[in-house]
Amino acid sequence: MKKIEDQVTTVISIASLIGRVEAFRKGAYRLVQMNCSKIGEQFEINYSFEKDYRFENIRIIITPDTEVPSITGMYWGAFVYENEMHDLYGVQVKGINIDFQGNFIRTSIPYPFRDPSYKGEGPCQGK
Amino acid sequence: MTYLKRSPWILHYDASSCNGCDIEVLACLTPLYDVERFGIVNCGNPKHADVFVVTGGINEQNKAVIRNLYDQIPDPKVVVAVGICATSGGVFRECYNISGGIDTAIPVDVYVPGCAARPESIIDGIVQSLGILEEKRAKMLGRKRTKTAGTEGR
Amino acid sequence: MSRKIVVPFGPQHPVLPEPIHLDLMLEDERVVEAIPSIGYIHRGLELLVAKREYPEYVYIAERTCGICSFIHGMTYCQGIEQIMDVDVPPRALYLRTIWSEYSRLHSHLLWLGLFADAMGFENLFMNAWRLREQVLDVLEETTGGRVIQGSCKIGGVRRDIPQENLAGMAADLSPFEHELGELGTVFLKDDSVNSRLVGVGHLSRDDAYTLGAMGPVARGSGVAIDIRKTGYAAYRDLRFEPATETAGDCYARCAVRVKELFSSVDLIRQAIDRMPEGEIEVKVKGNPEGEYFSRAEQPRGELVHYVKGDGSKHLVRSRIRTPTLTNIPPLVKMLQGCELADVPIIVLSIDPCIGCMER
Amino acid sequence: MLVTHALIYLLLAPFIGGLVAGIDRKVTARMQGRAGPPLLQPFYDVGKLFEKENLVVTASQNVYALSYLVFMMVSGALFFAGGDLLLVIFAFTLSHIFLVLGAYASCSPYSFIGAERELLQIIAYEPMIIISAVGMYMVTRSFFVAEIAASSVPIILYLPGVFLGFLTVLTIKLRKSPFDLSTSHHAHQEIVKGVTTEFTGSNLGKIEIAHWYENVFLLGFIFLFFSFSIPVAVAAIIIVYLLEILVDNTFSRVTWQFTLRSAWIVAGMLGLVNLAVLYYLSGGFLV
Repeated sequence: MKKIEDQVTTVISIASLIGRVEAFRKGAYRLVQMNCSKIGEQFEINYSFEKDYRFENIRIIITPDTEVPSITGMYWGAFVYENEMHDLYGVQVKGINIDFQGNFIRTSIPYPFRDPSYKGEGPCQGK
Repeated sequence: MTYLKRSPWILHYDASSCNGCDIEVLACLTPLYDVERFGIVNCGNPKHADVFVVTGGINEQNKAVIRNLYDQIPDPKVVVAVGICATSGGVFRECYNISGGIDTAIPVDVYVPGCAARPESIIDGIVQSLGILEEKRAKMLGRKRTKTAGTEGR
Repeated sequence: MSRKIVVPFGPQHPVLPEPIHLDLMLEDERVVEAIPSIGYIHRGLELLVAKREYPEYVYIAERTCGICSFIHGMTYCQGIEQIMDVDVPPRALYLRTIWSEYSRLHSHLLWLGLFADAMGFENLFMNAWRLREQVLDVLEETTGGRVIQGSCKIGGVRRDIPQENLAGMAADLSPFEHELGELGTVFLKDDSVNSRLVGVGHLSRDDAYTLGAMGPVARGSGVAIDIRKTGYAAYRDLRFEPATETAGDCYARCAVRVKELFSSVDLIRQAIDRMPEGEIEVKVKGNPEGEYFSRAEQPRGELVHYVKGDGSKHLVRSRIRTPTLTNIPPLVKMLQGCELADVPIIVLSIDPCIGCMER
Repeated sequence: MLVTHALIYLLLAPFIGGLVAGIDRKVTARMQGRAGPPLLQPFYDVGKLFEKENLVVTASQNVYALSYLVFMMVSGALFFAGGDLLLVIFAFTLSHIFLVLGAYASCSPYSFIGAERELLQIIAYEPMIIISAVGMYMVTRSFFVAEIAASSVPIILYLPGVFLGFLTVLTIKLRKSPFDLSTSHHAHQEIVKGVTTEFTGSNLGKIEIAHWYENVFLLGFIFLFFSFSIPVAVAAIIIVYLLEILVDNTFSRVTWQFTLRSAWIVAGMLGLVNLAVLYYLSGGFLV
């Protein structure tokens, strides 16, 4: 099947994160999204950028208690994603411009995506 | 003769619905379904409402909001749970943040099934709730009468 | 009278059927600061990937949002198909395009209605929704569902539209377009509507781009990004240009949506004309292994479904980035310094879909 | 005789007012392509409100709601009894002040803002109503409604500008778009229900009935402009009301600044210019 678009993902170290984001900002890329995934015992954080429909993604892989620098200095609007990562995964982000202190998405349990839990499926009627 | 059945004003609240049922509730107001024919008005203010229409399942955040809204509605009042999420949590019942249907927070009088509930069934649900509203009023009046009768006796 | 008061906007508010909560700091009736907080309809549905097998998860993905449910389902399927290298038959892609555009019509008309309502123009609200019922009739006729269609699946679509019905649909588009024209004129030309929209909630082109505005919010400020241009589904074969306006105010965003109504009708016509014959689905075997950022243009802007599989029946991660989330920072900017009376209009002008945003 | 007029007003105005409201809703629905509620719907609504529990934030709300109704009845009764127009206007304004006080008493942000807007509206329409009264005095040389109504002079011909100005503020008073700022009969509203947000049950019912009294009073005011011929006056009232419904359906809501500005500009331009011309003409006549 024809690929819709090429998506390049580069894994980088947390130390070079700010530099890379700065380069994207200077290159007039827009921030598409940021997200965190729990893979095994580690968190993968994706930063996706786009310019003229060219999609680029950088990724850092961290342990759950690593502190991540905020990119809101370069991309003001990133606070929604950073607060979300904090509220759902408990990723500590340093220096967010609008820090909701864990009140952006109010959840019933703290950091629910860190150790996912479910309401058990009760027995169906008649079973 | 009672006027309650002829003039139900609804208050609509979206608990954690996906919007599907919400827009169907709103669609009931518009020309094709036009529930104003039955005197139904979406009043948007709990203090004026008679019928509390809730869509979507309950989560920990909106439990208090729903109870608060419910308490603000003057008696007699009925609750209509619209859509399968409001009935039992639906496809989202296993989500960690969903604690189930509306009946886990406030008493529900009519359940409207469907995902998303069709406008026809929403109207049917509201019309059914009017019978219950009437019963509740009769009970309320009865209570008042026995109270006054009691004082007179003393 | 320059006492500061904090007015809670929502969660239960008659203008928005959905609970968004804003704390508005007011000085008289001027908004000094607006702080959004969300979470009233957070469900945590992304976690359900661990409980549902990947073909079943389409149903969950669709129910992220009841307004643009079809596009959510399609974007998720597209992501899995890209990972698994599934060759979706062209007819299925065209059907997806048609349904996507009908969803856009229904969503924009819904929005125009709510927008009119926020301005206190009840008649216009009623008429926009009356027109919307025609779109819903088509959706119901072709998929069986009014707002949640359930017609998309991994590897294609569930239902075909017979050729003669397609011809009927195409024929119905002309009178529909005429009525759209009448409705659009009121929104764009009526003085009392204009007095509420022009110059309200200004967002500059630079702000729109750097704050990550998408969809009509970005296009209203002159940023011509439209993810349909990446050519997913059948869009690579169809001719269209992103509708843009340069003013960046509520009027511009409204004008963009009115223009898009016509471009959607045109896209549906083109898709019906070029509809290829053939199968509508392929069997999908195996499990996804890999990852993909599946992107699509929702009525509200760019939707991203990030899917990652590890070769088992259950995905490792599904992440849904909805256009409303990315439009929140621009909204905060727009609200600073506006009048209380304009708050509902400005909030609505980004077409917030809280159900999607909080998932 | 005049006392009977007042009594007839007190007895019949709620029925006429409710019926007018019913026709209003029906016509509005038809304009929106809907079937609309039954004609007697407003009566069902008010009947229901009296069947409901009366929840109040503070007990003073009961007093304010009742005062609003009573003063509205008094001002209408004074008017139909042929009393002094200035006194009528004073009582009319006073009744609204009670509504505003009732809204302030509840301490809810929405009714607070609604109350502020109601006050602004009073400021916006008050000059025009006084100009109307002065205009009528200039034509008939009397502030007494009975004498104005009895005069055979076609007042409208002398006061066309004042009449148009009065129609503008009538939109505010009937709580219709584009000036439905402080509260609205339609569901969706930027400030929920504004002044009436915190009134429930029988209190809301009283406010609704007071609004019916008010509408009949305002229609009576239109009558004064056409009092030379009863058929013409009735026709004028019907046309004016239908016009108001049409305007309601073809305008969106405006901001309070715009309301204040337009009400004053209209009052200033149409009303005062009209009065000045009249003064000049009559002055020339008399001398």
